Amino acid sequence: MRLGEPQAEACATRSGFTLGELMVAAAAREILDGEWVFVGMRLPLLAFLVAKRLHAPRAVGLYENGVIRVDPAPEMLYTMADPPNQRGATYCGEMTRVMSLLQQGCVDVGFLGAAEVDRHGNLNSTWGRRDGQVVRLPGSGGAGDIACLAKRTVVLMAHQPHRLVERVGYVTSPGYGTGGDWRSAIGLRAGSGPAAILTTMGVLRFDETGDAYLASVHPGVAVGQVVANTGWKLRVAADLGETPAPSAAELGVIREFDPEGFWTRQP
Amino acid sequence: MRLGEPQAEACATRSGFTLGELMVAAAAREILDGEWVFVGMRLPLLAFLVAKRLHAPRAVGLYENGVIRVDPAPEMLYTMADPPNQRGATYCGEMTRVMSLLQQGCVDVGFLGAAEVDRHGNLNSTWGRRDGQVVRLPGSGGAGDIACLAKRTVVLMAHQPHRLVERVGYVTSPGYGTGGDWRSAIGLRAGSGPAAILTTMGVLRFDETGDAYLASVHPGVAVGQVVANTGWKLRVAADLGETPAPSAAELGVIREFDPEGFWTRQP
Amino acid sequence: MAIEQNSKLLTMGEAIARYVPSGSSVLMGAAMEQLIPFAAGHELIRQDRRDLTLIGPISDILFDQLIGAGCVARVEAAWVGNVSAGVGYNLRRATEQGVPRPVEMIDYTNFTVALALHAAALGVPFLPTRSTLGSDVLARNPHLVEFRSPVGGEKLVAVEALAPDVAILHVQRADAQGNAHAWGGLGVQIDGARAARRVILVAEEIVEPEVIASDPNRTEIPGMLVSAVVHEPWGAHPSPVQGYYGRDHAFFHEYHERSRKREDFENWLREWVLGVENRAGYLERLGAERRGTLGVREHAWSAAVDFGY
Amino acid sequence: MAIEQNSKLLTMGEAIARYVPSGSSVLMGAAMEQLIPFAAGHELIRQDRRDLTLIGPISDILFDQLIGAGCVARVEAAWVGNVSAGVGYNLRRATEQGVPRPVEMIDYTNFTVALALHAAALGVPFLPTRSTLGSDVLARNPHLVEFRSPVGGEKLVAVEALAPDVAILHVQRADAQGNAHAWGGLGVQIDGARAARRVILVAEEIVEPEVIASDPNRTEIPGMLVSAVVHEPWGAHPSPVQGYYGRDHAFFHEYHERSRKREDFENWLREWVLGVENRAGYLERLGAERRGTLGVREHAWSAAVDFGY
Repeated sequence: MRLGEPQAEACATRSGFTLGELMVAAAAREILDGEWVFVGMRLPLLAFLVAKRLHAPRAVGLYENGVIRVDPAPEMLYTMADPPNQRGATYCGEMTRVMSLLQQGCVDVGFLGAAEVDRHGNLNSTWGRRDGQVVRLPGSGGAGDIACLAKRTVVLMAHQPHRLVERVGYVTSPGYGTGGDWRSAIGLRAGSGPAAILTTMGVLRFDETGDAYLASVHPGVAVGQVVANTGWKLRVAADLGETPAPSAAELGVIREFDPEGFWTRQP
Repeated sequence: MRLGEPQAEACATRSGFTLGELMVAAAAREILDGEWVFVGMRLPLLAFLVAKRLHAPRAVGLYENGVIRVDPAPEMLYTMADPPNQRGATYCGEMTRVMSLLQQGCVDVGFLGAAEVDRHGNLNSTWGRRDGQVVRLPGSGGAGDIACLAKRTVVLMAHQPHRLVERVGYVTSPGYGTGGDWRSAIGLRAGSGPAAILTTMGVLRFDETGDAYLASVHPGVAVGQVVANTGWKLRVAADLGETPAPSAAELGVIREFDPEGFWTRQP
Repeated sequence: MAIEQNSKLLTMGEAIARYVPSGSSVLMGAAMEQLIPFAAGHELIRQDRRDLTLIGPISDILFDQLIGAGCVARVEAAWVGNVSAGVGYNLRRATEQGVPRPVEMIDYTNFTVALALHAAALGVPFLPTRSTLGSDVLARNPHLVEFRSPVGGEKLVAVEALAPDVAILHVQRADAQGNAHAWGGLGVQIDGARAARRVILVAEEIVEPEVIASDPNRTEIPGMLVSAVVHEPWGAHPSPVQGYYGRDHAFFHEYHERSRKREDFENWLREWVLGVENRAGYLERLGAERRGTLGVREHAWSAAVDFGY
Repeated sequence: MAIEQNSKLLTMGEAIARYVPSGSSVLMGAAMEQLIPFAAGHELIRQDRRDLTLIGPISDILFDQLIGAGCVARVEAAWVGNVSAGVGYNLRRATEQGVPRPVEMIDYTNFTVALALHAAALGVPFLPTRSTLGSDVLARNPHLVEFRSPVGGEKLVAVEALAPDVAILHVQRADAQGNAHAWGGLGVQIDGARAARRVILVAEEIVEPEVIASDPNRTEIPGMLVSAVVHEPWGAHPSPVQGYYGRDHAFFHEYHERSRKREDFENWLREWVLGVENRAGYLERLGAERRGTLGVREHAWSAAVDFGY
């Protein structure tokens, strides 16, 4: 389980796609052909389907309940243990059999959500704080494992100033820690860590010190708006671009599998 | 694999049973009802069948290739992976699933063989020595695991002075080490260890210091003969008895499953 | 360890009464989002069990219900909430406000829960992992301890073995001795059966021993590990059981809405748990029509294998 | 890690030529006394591989043959011999007299071999055990290290992870991608497939992908881990393959007699390995009649399970 992801808002854009669809398409593009992917729940479930269909036909999906799929499930999934995800799977069985491939270092990319992320990509999905009160969140699920053990991770988040913070109050899923060579010093594999934070406003990436910067803004979003909604002084890439809109092909796959817009809140 | 057991000799006694049959019956009596038994190969395969049929109907057999049987195989077995031992089994699968029950401390009794045993019940089935030459033996198989992890073990051996030695040259399977509280000092469970050595001449048991003594002699065997064929000064129990001959019922089961006397060398 | 060859069949009420006293640590939801033993959880509530420790990777909404009913003193888990709908409101009330009672949280990740049970199943005091290094899960959970590997010297985390007093495991089919077949994603169910001191098995179907024995490679839960067998069709609803019924997504969303406020949850609990006598009563309330929409529409039988010789 | 969706089917000769160079460490006999990849071992001999490290719990007579053929520099195993007949004479000659060449023995127990592979499969540098404490197996094997548990402080043994260069695994059936079904006792085969850097799968039958996919809980070796698939019926003879053929006990006893003296073994090797071109030649020599006596006389099909919804 990797909840805490944005309930991607049903904000239809002028361009005929929803923000959720944009994020799914952006997530799909983070999957390269032939990669092993820890798929996770919600938007990434759809992103994996888009990638498999369009540009990564040889990608393999791994699900922590103990499922591996070369051929994706033929239907919309609400959870990874839904019967369509188990029938015709490449493997069904134990969590440990799947997690052990992750720990071996075989998994290229894993998707994560969280209630809070900080400038070094550390995630909190356990104990939050709102209006001075402690808030109990669902917890790690597999997120902490994926954050520690996958070659790279991609975070999906609603972009709000209380969620993108200078330093998370509790590290459920380590990113680049305090930056620099923190990951290898702490015992995690050198070269691993967050590759991107896909938010409802733009895409953040990381420099070589593990510090996040704004790499692209979504169509119709102003840079100042992103910076204002980030809880630390967010740097902006010199070559800042616009997040590419979902293509017709991407929208086609998304809408084929989620015609009701359950995950993308299609208006 | 727990080889190195005596190729029980085809010495028919005056009483109408072979030494092999006597040893199988004696081994069967070491199994109590309801116990979990690491069965091993050769004579114990038959001993388990005798026990199940006659006095331990609720015993469970565990086989290190990854098989568990509540109902014993319906046919004679040459190895634990013979098809009759896998069909209709309670469980078939991984060695680790079976060995983990052993390591949990669930297995009451395991049968072992070896090329050499010493007065503290330590076994050697790896590197022997004969006539001043090093002899390579097959190795531990699962014997070392069973010796370390079962609640108690029963050893089957040919009784020869070069096989029952003061101190084995290589400890493949630990017994009581150097005696006393050696097992718990070395990290093995207190109270575990060898219960008996069933030889071709008699039955040795252990006192509270882990030192072997002669508890019974087989029919027709003289005490002096046993002592003379033991490589250390063997103590004899004050209440030394005669190993009970196999009953008609025991012989019936043995001969039903091994009509050719493959394991018991029936004449 | 003795086995009992008489039937182990009990009603759910009998099994819970006999094997799950107040104060027990209980593994449930071991197979993740499918095979969740909701019927057993509801019986724990009806029998008013207190001070339970709940163990599991995730539990979907079952743990939230038990917490809301006041049965729980401690949770040792990776995730508690509502998988398809979001947070668990009873968890929040218990941890943030102590309503209906405070609950201690010992946070794991999915993999470290799995390894804690795997350690107990293997019979060792701990297992090593690289997961949780650098996290506050490691810093705050006393059962996760950083150490140096005796081989190679690298930093690792020791996950302490976790042996629940009882594992309550839902499976598709079993015989009366508890020899069980389960399929689909199994999460930590197999290690859970081996780690726990006792196993209560809940089965959709009770079949002849020959059916189970025809495929010993699928008998990952052998009856020798099982104390009680409960025949409880639809006992995992609203979670899915591959080959038997699908996930009742709407039920999870209804629960989400109806647990947001304490008073609404109390009504929900009366309606679905306290106000019915047993699972039969629950199913009657659920109705045949709703069950019909969840049933198998297209069978997909596995190819047989030959154990002949 | 990329997967290849084209067929992975190769002949045994191609698979050995491509994936098992001299000097490799090779896991074989992972399923204990059944499913032993004799056909692959014989091809290693014919292709004159040298300086191999053989890894396995036991191997029945396969390791003895490879040692006698001079292919082996090192054995990391728990047991080498002839399960139903006794010692391995080639092992004795190699270790006692250096004939045909010296072989280094790194002795394990069955469980510590299993844990070494399990550690590699889990992706950790070691796993703890209580086994081998107090033994000379522990004292002399550099991959077994005594240490104090970071949890509780008790004495334990660290079993170092062992990742073979290649695992050669015999199974009952697979598809052309290497998705495999195996049944019966599987020893360390599943962890072996996950521990090894490469897997060569040898299958009695190649079936349509739909047959394998109909039962994903039996697909413990998924094709993504497999480099080559070899279709080799009777490739495990004289060891048994549940549902396909029984154990040829006499063959093991004949080998025992014919390997007692070096010269007799050389004749045996010429007759059964060097003097035949491939497995087809071996089977021709074995004869249809002998195979007939080993075939399945009574089928015993597993009960199906339903993956439908």
